[in-house]
Amino acid sequence: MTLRGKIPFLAGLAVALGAGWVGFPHAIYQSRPQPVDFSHKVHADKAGAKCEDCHSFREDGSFAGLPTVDKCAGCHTVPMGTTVAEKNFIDRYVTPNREPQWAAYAHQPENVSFSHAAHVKRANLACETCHGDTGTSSTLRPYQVDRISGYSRDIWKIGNMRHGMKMADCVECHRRNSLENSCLDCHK
Amino acid sequence: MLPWNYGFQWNLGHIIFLGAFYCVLTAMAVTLIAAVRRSREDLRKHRVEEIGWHGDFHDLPARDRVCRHVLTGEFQSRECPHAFDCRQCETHAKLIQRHPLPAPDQPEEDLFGMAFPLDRFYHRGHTWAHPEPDGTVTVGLDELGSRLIGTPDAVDLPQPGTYVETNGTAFHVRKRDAHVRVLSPVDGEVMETGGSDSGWYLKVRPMAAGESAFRHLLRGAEIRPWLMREMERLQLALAAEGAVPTLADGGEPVADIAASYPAADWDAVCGEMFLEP
Amino acid sequence: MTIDVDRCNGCGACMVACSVENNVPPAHEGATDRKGLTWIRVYKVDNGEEYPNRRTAFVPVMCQHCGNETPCVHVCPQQAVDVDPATGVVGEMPQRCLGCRYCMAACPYHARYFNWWDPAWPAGMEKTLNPDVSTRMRGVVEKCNLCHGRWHAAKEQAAAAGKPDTEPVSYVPACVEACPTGAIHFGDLNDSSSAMAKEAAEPESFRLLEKLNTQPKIYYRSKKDWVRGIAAAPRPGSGKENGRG
Amino acid sequence: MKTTRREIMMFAGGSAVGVLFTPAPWRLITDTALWSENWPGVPVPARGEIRAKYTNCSLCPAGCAVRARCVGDQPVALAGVSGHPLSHGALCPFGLAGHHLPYLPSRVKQGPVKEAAAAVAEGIAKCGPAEYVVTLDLRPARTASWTYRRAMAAVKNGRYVTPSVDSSVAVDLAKARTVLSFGVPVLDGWGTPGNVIAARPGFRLIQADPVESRTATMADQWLRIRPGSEDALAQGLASTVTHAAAAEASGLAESEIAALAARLEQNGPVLVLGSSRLESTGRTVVARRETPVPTEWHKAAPVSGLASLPDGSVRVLMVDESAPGEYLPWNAIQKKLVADNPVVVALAWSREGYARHAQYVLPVGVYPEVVGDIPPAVDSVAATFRLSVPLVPAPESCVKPEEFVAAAAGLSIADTLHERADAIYKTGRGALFTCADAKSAALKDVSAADFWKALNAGGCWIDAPDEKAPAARFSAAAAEARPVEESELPFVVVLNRELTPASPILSKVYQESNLRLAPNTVALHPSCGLEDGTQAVFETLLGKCPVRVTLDAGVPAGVVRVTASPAVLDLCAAGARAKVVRA
Amino acid sequence: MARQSMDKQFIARGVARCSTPKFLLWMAPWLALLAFGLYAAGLCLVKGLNQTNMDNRFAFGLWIFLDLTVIALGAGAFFTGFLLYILKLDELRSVINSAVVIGLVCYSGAVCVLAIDVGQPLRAWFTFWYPNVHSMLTEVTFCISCYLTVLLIEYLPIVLRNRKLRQVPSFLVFEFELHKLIPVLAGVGTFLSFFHQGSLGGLYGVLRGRPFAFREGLAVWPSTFFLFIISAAAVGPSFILLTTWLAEKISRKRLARPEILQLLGRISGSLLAVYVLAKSIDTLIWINRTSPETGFQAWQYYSWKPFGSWILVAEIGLCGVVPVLILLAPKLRRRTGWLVSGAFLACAGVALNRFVMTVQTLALPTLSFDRFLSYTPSWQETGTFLAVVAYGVLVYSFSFRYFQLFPQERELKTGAPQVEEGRELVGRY
Repeated sequence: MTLRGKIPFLAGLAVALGAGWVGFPHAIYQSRPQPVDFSHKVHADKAGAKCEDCHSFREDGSFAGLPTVDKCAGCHTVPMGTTVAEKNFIDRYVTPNREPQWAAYAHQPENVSFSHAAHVKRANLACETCHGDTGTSSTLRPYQVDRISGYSRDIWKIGNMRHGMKMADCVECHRRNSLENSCLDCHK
Repeated sequence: MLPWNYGFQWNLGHIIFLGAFYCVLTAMAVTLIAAVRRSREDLRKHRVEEIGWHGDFHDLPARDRVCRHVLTGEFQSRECPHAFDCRQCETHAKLIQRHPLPAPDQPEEDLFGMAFPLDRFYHRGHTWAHPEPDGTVTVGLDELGSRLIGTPDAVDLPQPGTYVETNGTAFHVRKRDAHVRVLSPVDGEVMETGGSDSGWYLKVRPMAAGESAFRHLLRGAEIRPWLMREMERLQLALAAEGAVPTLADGGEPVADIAASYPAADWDAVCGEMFLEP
Repeated sequence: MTIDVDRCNGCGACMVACSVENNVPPAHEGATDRKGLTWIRVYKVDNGEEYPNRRTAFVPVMCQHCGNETPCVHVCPQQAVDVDPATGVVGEMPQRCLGCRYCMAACPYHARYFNWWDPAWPAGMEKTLNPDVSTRMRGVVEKCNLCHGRWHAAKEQAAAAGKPDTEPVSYVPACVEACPTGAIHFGDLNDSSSAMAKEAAEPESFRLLEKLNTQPKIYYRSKKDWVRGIAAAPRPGSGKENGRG
Repeated sequence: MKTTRREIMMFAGGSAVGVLFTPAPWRLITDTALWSENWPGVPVPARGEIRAKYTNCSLCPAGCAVRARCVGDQPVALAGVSGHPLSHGALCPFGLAGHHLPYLPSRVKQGPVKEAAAAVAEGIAKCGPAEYVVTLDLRPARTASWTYRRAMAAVKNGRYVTPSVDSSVAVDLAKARTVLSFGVPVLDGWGTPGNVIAARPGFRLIQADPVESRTATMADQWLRIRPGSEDALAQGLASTVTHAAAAEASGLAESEIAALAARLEQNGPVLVLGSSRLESTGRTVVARRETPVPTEWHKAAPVSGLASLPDGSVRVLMVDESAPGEYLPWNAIQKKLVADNPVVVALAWSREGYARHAQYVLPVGVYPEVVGDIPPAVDSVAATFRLSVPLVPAPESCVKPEEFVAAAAGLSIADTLHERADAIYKTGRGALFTCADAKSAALKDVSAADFWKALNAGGCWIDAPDEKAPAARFSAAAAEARPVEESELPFVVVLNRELTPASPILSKVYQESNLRLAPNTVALHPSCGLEDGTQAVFETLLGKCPVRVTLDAGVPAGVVRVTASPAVLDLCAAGARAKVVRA
Repeated sequence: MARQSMDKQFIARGVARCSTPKFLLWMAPWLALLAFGLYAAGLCLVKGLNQTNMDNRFAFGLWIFLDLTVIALGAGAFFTGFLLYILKLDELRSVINSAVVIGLVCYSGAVCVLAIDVGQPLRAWFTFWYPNVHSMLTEVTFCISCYLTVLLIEYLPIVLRNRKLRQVPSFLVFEFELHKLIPVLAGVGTFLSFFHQGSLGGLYGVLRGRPFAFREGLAVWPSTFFLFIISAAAVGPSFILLTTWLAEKISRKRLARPEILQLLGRISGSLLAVYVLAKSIDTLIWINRTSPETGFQAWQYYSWKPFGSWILVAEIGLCGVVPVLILLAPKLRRRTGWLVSGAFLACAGVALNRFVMTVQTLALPTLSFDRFLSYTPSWQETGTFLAVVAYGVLVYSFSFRYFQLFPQERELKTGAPQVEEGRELVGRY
């Protein structure tokens, strides 16, 4: 067939590819800004805070996850810096003691039983292994959630890291360390 | 399903099972792709007409596919293996050499009051080809053909300059509910077309000149037995339409047969007679 | 796990505790004993005699965690059921299940339950759900996993305490904890020195439908012969069953 | 230029091929499957820190100790407290799901508090000489009960009424070698389940029961007597009537009764439950010391039974249903009300009790929302004091019953529980059990403050054993006197005591299995002619209510076993006659 | 009028078909039934399977029975294809198209019902993505979906052969080329069908928890695996025979030579004979060894009414031996009445077998303290069932009207000559 005859076909091909690779990824995710423009970097540098200072374990070994506002109030009862963001944060949350509605990038699906203790304390994994460079980020990227499945974009891929937090990613590492027994090892 | 899927193990079970699965998928895919590629090939090689005719030919009931040498009684029963294209048929060549057809003694056959001039070659699809002195060939409907159509509701003739091919469509005729394609007896380029209710003709410059170009067509002594058989078929066809077989007793078919069988499914009848199932 | 049938007084505490622990919803109004969700179900069993010879007992039945050619594991088309080689627990993964119910047909103990309805709790009661177990949606099969939520918690505490993951963790399922008469015991059958293994080995211990050779890991115990008789095939029908559930 | 159909087809084909090489279709397939994981409407449990809290279950008089597993402050699971001296770590199915009660669909949430108070005040004001202001307390001997008695003492013609008059008689299972029970569900929620189970190996249980109750099933000996023949059998055994007569009445063999009598002779001490015709022996039934109260409380109205009130004399009736107890049938109460618009206030959290009859229904907190003490159970020889500690806050709209009654009587009360705790502390007697460490300490070794703190952490005070406790006996008042109804009704009613209303999760034992006899369900012998599961009407001389029929070979023909829900108790007492007809 | 002539151009030349309104009249009730069924199915999809009367004990019900049965009946497609293209049994060319359409209808219907039967259709693809190759159901899923594709491809030429479509050159040549390659697909189809028919039997044979269904066997396959294959192959031709006969009765036309139908009956009969023999042997082994070894005495299975031993007699005797005798006796076979009733019995027998395998297996108690239960499908289940039937009728009628399902039809219309050809046919067999 002549090239001329192929043109509509190729056009269709191009349109579809464009839509699928460029349009779709935008369409599928719904983007939500974080309540506060928090800079991990600043806290790490200035306050010299380590991850576990704020993202701490409880006595029973469970992981507390995101710190509550009273943790912030420890330092930020009055503005320490000059940024508007901080001032707003204090006015909006610290003073009225309201919890900011953080959206956790790495929030696993409900059926996953992920033990930070097992990974951090026992296996001595660095936070970056799964959470990427969040710890050194100077600003919070917007939280992107899949419109259909309702799961965070980080489950699929974190920032510029090779992998995300899909089951495949967990399994890959567990296989390498022959830690894979049954579904209920990690599912609840 | 795929080696990197969760739950996949490199064990015999998985390999055999999925191996078989992928083989099946491949087989299906290959079949489809092959079919597509071949058909594109056919389209490129303009084999549509040929394929169409082959299809029709295979759909013909066995008794309509008999070899021309059955008509002449040389065979008890033989099915034509070449879809009525004797040019490639060795058997035909041999037989012709063994006892060539006697030269026609009279100028034309008169069958059931229909004139079949013997100066021309007849196609099983009721067309004739008449080689002109100037090397062109005139193609037209034979008597029975034209009587079946009678006065047509519509005829569409090919544009001059287009090509017709043997056993391909020469032109289309519509009569009542019958849409008929008339088979061309020869291949060649259409020079001019013409005609009126009395009949239509195409002037064709044949691809190949000489006798061999007409080897596949009926001539001379073959006409009579062929036509006898054709009349039989016509009767059967009409009978199937519940029409009274008036010409069983050799009664002459009227000029416009269709007109005399208003009830008949003319489409079916013409289909039978023009070898288009 | 061993269950002392002679001690069970059929109060149903295990059934309630199990449902509370594993976020099993209360019955939909359309549910019956044939469409319900009871990971552990206590059957009232009698010896078929009339008073005064009539004897009755209560038999709690949950997933028997078959060891040999586990029927449900082998039939599941998409690996939603598996046996943990480490613990021997037959685990079921509702989020992988597509609800073909083939495993239910395969299970001789009727220990598998299908979510005929979406789970629903009275307004506010969803606050009382156990965070260690995910809720299941309509259209999937579920069953007793020997309280894997508690198992996870135990594992996490062990990890936090810096214990290596090689050593087994200890916990008790909700039914064991809840049984007021202490009829249900839980332990490691592989460890031949454990009280569990000893109990299982005793002559008064038996397993349901042992002849099917599914090798359940739930042992029942009774000193009464007729109770041990329930492990066998059912008594032939009287020939005039009404067939109602 | 104009686009041909062919071109459009080509375009479509091209895009179709193209799409397959983009993530779009595959992501959509995956996402829809993931979406089915958190299907809309499937709740997601809240996460949070796991804590343990302790309290005592106030659903029944047993008051078992409870360890609550809480996420944040919300209890998500309850369990017994192992090593507890009273409940021995046991918890019944109802107790295990107690934390669901605040969310019961049938719960009372709003009520006309002001109007009720006004109406009561008015009622008290225009209360005539022969008319009474009555507080009906379903569970006596609580601190709240003392408040009611003081309040009733404070108002003119005040009366304090409870279903069972003497709450000071205790049973000593440890002493008994034989327990003869007349239809008492000894192994099925009677007394303190944990305590009964602990004592079980020590005694031989003989259950005289018309139906194959759970207790009968587990008893060492089951005597299937005719319903209503408990007294006859008891008298036979006490040989106040001949064995022959007893046999005739109970349907047992005469020899059987003789043998039983002999066995009771030999295997003393014998504890007799469910009948006052037959003496228990060997101090198995003793008078329990009262849990101490502040002396100033003694200016309180006496405890009286409903029978002591003349008919048509109650002007104002306040019923405290906050703590479930024995239910008095409404028709018995109604008789006592004055003819011209009496004031009836039900302080209830469930619509299923007197709320159906009262003209004012005030919402109250339910376990585990409210603080209150639990009087010692019948099988606790020593006096005890333990609190049911709130695990979740009660709704704003709820009233505190004792405060309402006190206010109505113009009695000002402080923190009565604390007062009483101090009064107990003053005695210096007994020991304090703390749940967190499951340890007991002598009361004198603890400070008053710690004592109060421990009590509020589910701790329990147990009186010192009282060696001189006099042997006692149950008074006949225990609802045995049955209304004798002569009628054509075919079935004799046997009541099945279930705790109602209970958590919806009890559907596991009621609806999703036939383990227990559900409320609004009757059990009949398979020969009754009705089909299993048919909707029917349960009818007595007093009225009718809809029920579901289950067939149970353990129920003899001619007997209907029915769960004693308030609706049923309004219609009949045990031994009454009834009929069950298809709805 | 214009529409009608338009419609007529799609109908093959020389075959008489009823007028368009008449055709629509015939289709209308089936369409209505289909609509009703789709509504019922929709309820099951939207509200969930609580709409059915299945329960935890009767995890499988009417639908699975339906699937097993239609797939067995649809086996005619693969088996005829196998005989025609692989074993070169050329006479069957005159029913192959009809066979393909029947196969397509049965399989697509079954797959649709399966999609409704699973609790989470959205996850159906998990079976492909994370297959557990040890599960018979996996095998069934894979094979059925593949074979459905094969049938669709085989259906394509039948469609493209349509008189009007044929006028499009690319259709014409594609049909021509594809038709030449059909034998490959027939081969693949045979392979697939062989396995999934077997696996459908294996489905129950492997249930060691259900001694009533459990069977010993070769390697990984229980005996039911092979029994199902044979029975399906046996009943397939019978069903084609039945449908052809029905089509003849309804359209009041002669569609295939009686010799062809007799030939089908013959094939069916001989295979059924093999099946009945194998089945009897299997049953004996099961009664005397397999079942007792699991602690269940076989006779007790039949002590629960209504499943008396009559069911076994009916299955093997009435619907097994009897049709074999009918179909293998040339005299009876020549009488259409006998031929058809023989074929019908054969189909009924296999249907009964599938029923026993699904329903009775689940009804019988396994634990000594659970009860014998019965099950009656809800109207939603029945509706869905009927939808499949209606769907089948619609597709078949449509294909019958517009496509050449019976190449011999036109010849048979013109009465005369098929007689001697027929004779020679008979002569050859």
